[in-house]
Amino acid sequence: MAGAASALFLLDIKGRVLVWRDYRGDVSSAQAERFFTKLIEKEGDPQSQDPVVHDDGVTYMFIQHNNVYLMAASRQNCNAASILLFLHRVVDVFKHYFEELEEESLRDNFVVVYELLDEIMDFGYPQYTEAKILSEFIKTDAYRMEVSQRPPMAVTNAVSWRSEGIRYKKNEVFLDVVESVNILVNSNGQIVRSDVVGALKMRTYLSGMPECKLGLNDRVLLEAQGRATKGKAIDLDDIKFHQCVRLARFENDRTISFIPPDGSFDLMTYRLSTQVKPLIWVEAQVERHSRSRIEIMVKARSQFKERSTATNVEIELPVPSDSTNPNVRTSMGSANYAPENDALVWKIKSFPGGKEYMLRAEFSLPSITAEDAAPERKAPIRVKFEIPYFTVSGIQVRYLKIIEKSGYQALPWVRYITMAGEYELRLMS
Amino acid sequence: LIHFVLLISRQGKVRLTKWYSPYTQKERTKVIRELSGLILTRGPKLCNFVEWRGFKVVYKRYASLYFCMCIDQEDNELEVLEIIHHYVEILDRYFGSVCELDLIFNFHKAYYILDELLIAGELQESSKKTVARVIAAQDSLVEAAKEQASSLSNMIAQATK
Amino acid sequence: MSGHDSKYFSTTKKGEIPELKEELNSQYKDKRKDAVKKVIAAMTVGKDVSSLFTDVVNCMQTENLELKKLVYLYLINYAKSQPDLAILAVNTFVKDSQDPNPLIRALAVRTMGCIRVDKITEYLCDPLQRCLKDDDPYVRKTAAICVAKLYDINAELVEDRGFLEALRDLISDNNPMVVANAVAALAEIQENSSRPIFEITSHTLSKLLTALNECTEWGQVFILDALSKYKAADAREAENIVERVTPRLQHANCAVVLSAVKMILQQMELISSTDVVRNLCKKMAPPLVTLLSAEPEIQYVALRNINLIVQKRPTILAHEIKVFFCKYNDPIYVKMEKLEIMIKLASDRNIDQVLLEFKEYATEVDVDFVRKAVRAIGRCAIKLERAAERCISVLLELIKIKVNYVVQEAIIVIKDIFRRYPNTYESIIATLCESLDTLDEPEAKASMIWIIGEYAERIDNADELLESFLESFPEEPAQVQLQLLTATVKLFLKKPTEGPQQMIQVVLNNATVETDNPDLRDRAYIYWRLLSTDPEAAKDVVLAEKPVISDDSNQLDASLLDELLGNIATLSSVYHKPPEAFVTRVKTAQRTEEE
Amino acid sequence: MNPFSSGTRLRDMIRAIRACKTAAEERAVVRKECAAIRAAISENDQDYRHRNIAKLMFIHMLGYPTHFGQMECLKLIASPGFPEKRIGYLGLMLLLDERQEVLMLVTNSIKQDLNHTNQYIVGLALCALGNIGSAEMARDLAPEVERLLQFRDPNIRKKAALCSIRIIKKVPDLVENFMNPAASLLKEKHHGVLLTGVQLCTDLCKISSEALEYFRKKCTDSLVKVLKDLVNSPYAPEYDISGITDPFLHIRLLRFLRILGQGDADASDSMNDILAQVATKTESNKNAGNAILYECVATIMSIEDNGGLRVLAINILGRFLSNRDNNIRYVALNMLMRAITVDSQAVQRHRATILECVKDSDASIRKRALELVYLLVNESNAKPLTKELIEYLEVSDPEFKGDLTAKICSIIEKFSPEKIWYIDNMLKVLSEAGNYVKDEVWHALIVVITNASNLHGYSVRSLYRAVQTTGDQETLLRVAVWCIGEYGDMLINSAGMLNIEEPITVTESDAVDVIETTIKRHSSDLTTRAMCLVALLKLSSRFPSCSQRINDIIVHYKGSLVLELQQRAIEFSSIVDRHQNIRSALVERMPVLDEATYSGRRAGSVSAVAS
Repeated sequence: MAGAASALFLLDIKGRVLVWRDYRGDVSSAQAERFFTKLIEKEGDPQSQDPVVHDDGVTYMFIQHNNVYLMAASRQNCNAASILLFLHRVVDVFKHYFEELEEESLRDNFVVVYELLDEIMDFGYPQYTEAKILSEFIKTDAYRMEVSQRPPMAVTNAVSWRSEGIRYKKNEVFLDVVESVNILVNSNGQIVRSDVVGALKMRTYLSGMPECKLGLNDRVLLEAQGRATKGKAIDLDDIKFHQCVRLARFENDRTISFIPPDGSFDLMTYRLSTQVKPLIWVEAQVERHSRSRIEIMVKARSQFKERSTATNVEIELPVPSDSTNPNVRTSMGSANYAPENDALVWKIKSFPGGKEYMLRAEFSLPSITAEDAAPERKAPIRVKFEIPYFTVSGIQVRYLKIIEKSGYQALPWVRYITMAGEYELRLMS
Repeated sequence: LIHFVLLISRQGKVRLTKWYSPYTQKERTKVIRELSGLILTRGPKLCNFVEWRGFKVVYKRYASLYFCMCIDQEDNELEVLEIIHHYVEILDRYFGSVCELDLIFNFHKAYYILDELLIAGELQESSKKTVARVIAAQDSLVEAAKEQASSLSNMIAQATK
Repeated sequence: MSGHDSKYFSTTKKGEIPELKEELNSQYKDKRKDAVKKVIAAMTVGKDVSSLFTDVVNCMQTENLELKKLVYLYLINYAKSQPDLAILAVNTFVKDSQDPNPLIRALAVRTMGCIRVDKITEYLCDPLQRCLKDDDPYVRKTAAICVAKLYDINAELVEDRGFLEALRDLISDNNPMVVANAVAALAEIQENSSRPIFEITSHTLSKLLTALNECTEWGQVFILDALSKYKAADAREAENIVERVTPRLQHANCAVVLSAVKMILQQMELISSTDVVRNLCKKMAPPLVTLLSAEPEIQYVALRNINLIVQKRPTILAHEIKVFFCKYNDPIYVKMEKLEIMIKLASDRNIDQVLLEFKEYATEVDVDFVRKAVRAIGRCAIKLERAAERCISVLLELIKIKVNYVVQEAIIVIKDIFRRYPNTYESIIATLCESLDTLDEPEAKASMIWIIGEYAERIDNADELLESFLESFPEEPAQVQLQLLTATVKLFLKKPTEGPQQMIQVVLNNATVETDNPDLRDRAYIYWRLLSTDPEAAKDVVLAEKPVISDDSNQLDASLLDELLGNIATLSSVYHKPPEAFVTRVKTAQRTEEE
Repeated sequence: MNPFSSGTRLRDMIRAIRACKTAAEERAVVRKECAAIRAAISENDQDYRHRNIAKLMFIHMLGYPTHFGQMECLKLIASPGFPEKRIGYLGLMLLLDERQEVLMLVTNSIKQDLNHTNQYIVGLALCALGNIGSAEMARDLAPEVERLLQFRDPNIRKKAALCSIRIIKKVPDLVENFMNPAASLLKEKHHGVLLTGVQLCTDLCKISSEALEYFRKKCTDSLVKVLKDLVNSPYAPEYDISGITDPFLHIRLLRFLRILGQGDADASDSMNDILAQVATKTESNKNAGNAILYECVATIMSIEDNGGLRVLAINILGRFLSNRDNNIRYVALNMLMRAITVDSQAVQRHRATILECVKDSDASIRKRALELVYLLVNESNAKPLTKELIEYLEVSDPEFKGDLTAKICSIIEKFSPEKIWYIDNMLKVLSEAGNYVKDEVWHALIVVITNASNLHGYSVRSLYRAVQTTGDQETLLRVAVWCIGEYGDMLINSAGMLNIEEPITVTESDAVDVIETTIKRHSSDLTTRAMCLVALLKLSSRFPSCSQRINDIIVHYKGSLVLELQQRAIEFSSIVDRHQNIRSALVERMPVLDEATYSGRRAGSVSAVAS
């Protein structure tokens, strides 16, 4: 199933080519036009179209970022997963270079863009997408003078994500354990789906080529080591590691060992599909009085221990798109009509465990309805919050050892936080 | 009969739409999308006509703007080109070397002028001067009303001091 | 860090080309560089700057790497249109390929490989040979890919000059990136050749599996994709391979994960131990589920693949149906695929919850999604006998809302439910008949007509109902005409009274001499002859007992499924079509053109 | 003030919208602005009403809903001042159209404004009525408009004239009331009034034959004079366009004359001179002149025959066709289509040029040229033209293939000199672009094959060969499947071999193979598969030795989810299995659909559609 991309196109929001690179000589720039006509020919906005489109022997794979489409065209049976993911990585690379990837930044830097396109893909095969290392030998105008005339070792090394010779005065590692709670509650109040996605986000400021080893209260590991696991150990459903982690080693003895990249990266992500009690529960009653008025009554309850406190709680309640004159009362926090989201947003700065707050709102509606208006989408209530010093899973970092041949001491800093991910409660219809 | 007039920028943004035949909101959006796709992608040396759904769309590009008019099969395409140019010249005279920004920020004026040029999808006036004159007359009516209003509010302000 | 190249887009003066020509020949380096940038800018916006070929090539001999890259870029674009002039660049290319700086050596071969002009290609061989043995791995990895480029332009040359051997040698290179690119190049060449070129032996297999641990994420994908073709000798070898591949399931790169899944599934075919298989299935489930947290585009590819995987190994995700429930903000293309998988994973255990979800979706606003949700309910009814009744009651509830397209979609699935469970749910026919006038979609119409014909004996006014369609017979689409024909024949056989007799005359006449559709005519004549030769036989033939339709209607056939599973992660698995169905060989087309 | 009312100026809102980078950002800004406007509306905020409507107009242009602002337009129209009315009417025309019920509420305001003392307010009302008036409004307000046709200011008279056009189109029975006042407009000197007056009269004539008679009698001569005066008028800077005085008026007069002259020899005769003058004297180096020439040619082609004028017209078109300007070439092709009914020989002379235009890089020209080529085909040139078009089919781009295929098929059907040519060429099209071929075309092909009893064997063998090389054109497969089913025996025993044929050996099982591959092919559609089942049934009788194998294939579909396939499989398998005694009787050669009656009927239905 060998197969490669034929060309990479960067298009503006109207489908015009900003920059393109032909890798195999079997497509032309007219292809971009065909792609876009194909895209808009179907009803609806391009964002709702399949990201893989076939037309007349050419497959188009695309993603959108800001006002730019990144599109790869291929005439072969190429690896779609790899190419699409590659497009997302290209976004990361450009963001690293230009801070923001958008039409203007591409136009302003087209020379570098061409250079990068030449380096990250060859003959349609993804080659190298580590932005940090790339910027050691491909630089924008401002830094042109310092350009290295040789490919950094890292490009072809086994450790392709870290250069040699990094020096810090103070060697530090920051480790944030961030858990997002995803939940979907049906209109009958039943929890349809819930899971927790965690990430260990690292920022490393370490000299040389440090060897790191991370210990977690992972039940499988602890049991393997014959330790007592009562209460404290956790089961992680699926763990994904940054490419720096030695996977074979982990498979063998559950040791997480790695040479970290410099700066920030996600060391690992994991998922927990055990059902969790919704940390913040919201109930809403909506009453429509003909076509003139709508009334909403909402109860929000925190369902975690009193010693924790949720901060920056935001409850987004859907309202009709042509609502007018909100009249809102709340027992806590403040609520604002956010027409940009067709919602009423109720914000509570600090929401301690075991509390319940109320909101009542009334809107009026215009008497004339839109002609051939589509029925309104049934948006769910959406909730955002953060609970510091708390994880749903109970994951703990037992140790983070850092060994470098120069023998320096490095300080690890660990923080825990839980936040709402896709937290949706369907409204009663 | 001109069924509609569209002004689309090279970026595909709509700058003016005037419908002389009934189209629902949904149809209008669809028409605009289809035609932008059809017209904006045409090369510079091709003819200024595209056939579309049994109609003809005559378009002409002025700098960043495409002026499009949809007409019946048997209408005179070359004349419509002339009507477009007629409109453009009046706009140019009104704004003083018109540019896209004029039409964005004073889109209502572009409509007023169009309304002095076309009614019911038919040409109303072949003299640029006449159009300019009636527009100027109406503009000054608006100015006069404004002045009156402000002097009135001044008087009220004075009285309530 | 933003630069200021944008100013070049604003120059649209008429005398641009001569002006550029002058600047390109300027004695000042900076001016020349700026001019080349302007040329590239013009090229980028689609202007034809091929007339500046000689002037641009003259700037090629430079120490400045950036300028060199720009000139190379220009060459890639225009060499084909100026093949005679392209030769001017050859000397510099050859020189650059021996430059002390590895970046420049690699750049030279990489670019030469992209210039599809015979004269350049001839001169590529020597530098390429050198670069394949270069000390610097960066040059070697570039050279490896370049062999594939050369093969695409001139396969014979590659074979004659021994590049294939050189490429095979690179599989044992000590640098993982070189190995990965060599694998990619060999795999591509193999794809386009009928001779065995890249045969994976157990020896190379082992070497490549080792390289997996060290190469970049993209390289891992090349290697896994190439190895998934490998047929293990026996179960033990298969298990060994799987063991070395499973750690990849933990990789953060979704493409690596999918390619690893592909490889594991391929090897599982050979593994007989049910324990091992069960264990592997258990191992694959969590990474597959995690793919649904990726970017929506990746989710889409993952879902299309999961659709295949659950057809082959339904147990893998049997307990994970909830992760396929649609989120409010999922793009429509993700929702549609999730629905498909929900049907496949629906079981007696989870059907109640699944039905609640489908019902929720069926009242959404997106028409296509709603239709699919309604159809999904019906398909679950067909699939799960014990849940059929619940599914049908949900369908009836939806019919009562009287949204036109929901009703039509429901009728389409209900006719399948009737065929799946004969003599069970026919009591709802009366409800369906109420919507008769609102049907305007051919498939729904055809379904309703079929229902009337099939159950003519239970519907008192079946003849009236069918008769209402007859007048428009000539205008109906073929699908509806064919069903009307069959339904009328059935009605006549069941109730051979005067009314149906007249109707059958009208229909047969319409379907034989009043139409030019050969298929409809064949069908009508066969009925006609049947009815006139042997009415008893006609009954036996037309009203024959139906086998119950199977519940795996949306399953692919086994051979296709296996082929697609071998193509996991590729476009073929996204389209659910074998590669030859959408890959057209452009190269062959070009060759015939030249002949 | 409402806390949600942002109170931004129109300018600021436009700036904010323009600053948005993505559609989502823009949507957010617009929604916020709309919420603020809704708030202002519900507070009945009068000071900002006109500003809000201006904003909503801009928002509406971007495609967002603005229904909640419709009533505000009505309020503005009802207010006394000119500035409010001006923006109110503009909003009305932009945010509403004739189908909305809300529009009825404005009828009274318009009526008052049509009687207003300020002529500019009268003008606004006329404009609104003319642009979006419904039938009901037209009927209610027709007397006002009719009266305004005689208003003192020409500015109002011309507006009233165009407004009348809408009225009579919406309510044709009002034509009578407008005939007299319209006729008097033709005597005006003011260009605007004359221009619109001519237009109104033209439309009256199009709607009512009575009006046509009336104007033909009363006005033909005077109009000829008006045109003559215009053509010979001295330089008039106000109306001059590239050296021509008021080309718009020229064109409208020519168009009106066309209608008056059509079908009336006397009227035609009286305009001959002036048409000849226009055709010969008009400058053709600028677009305005060409527009007039083009219109003039159209008029010459339509009115009653005058040989000399026609030659003049055809010559103009010939010049147009060789023009380098694509616009001129386009209109030439367009007009040649109309000329062909008048003088087909003259058009034939340009055949080579027209055929080149079919391959033009401009899709519009291609399409026009193809239509024209289609009209040019006759018995004598059908063969080479078809050959050329089929060759072009291979290289044409996919968008054009549909049209091109349809036209080629139509030519083949219409002009085939002999059946074998028809079949050969159809097979070429089917092999090349079978996926673009419409149902009636392949249906017709089968009708032709069945009617050519001496070519049955030849056809089935050609088709068999064709599917061996191109297996992915759906309609080719269908025709092949049908013919193999029907004439399978002739495929095997080489019956009816023509001497131009290469011998071919096909076994019974080869023939069944074709059907089996097709029915199992992943991309085959329902119709093709269903046809395969019938073909199999036929073959089971024609090739008894394959009967078992065939039944095995058929049985597979007995559980098919596809209704049609299941029903067929059940029936056919039962026939093959249990009713062999009647099988051959059921599938003997199908009665042939009589070609003559069939094609006659088809032509009838086609012309019914066309008219």
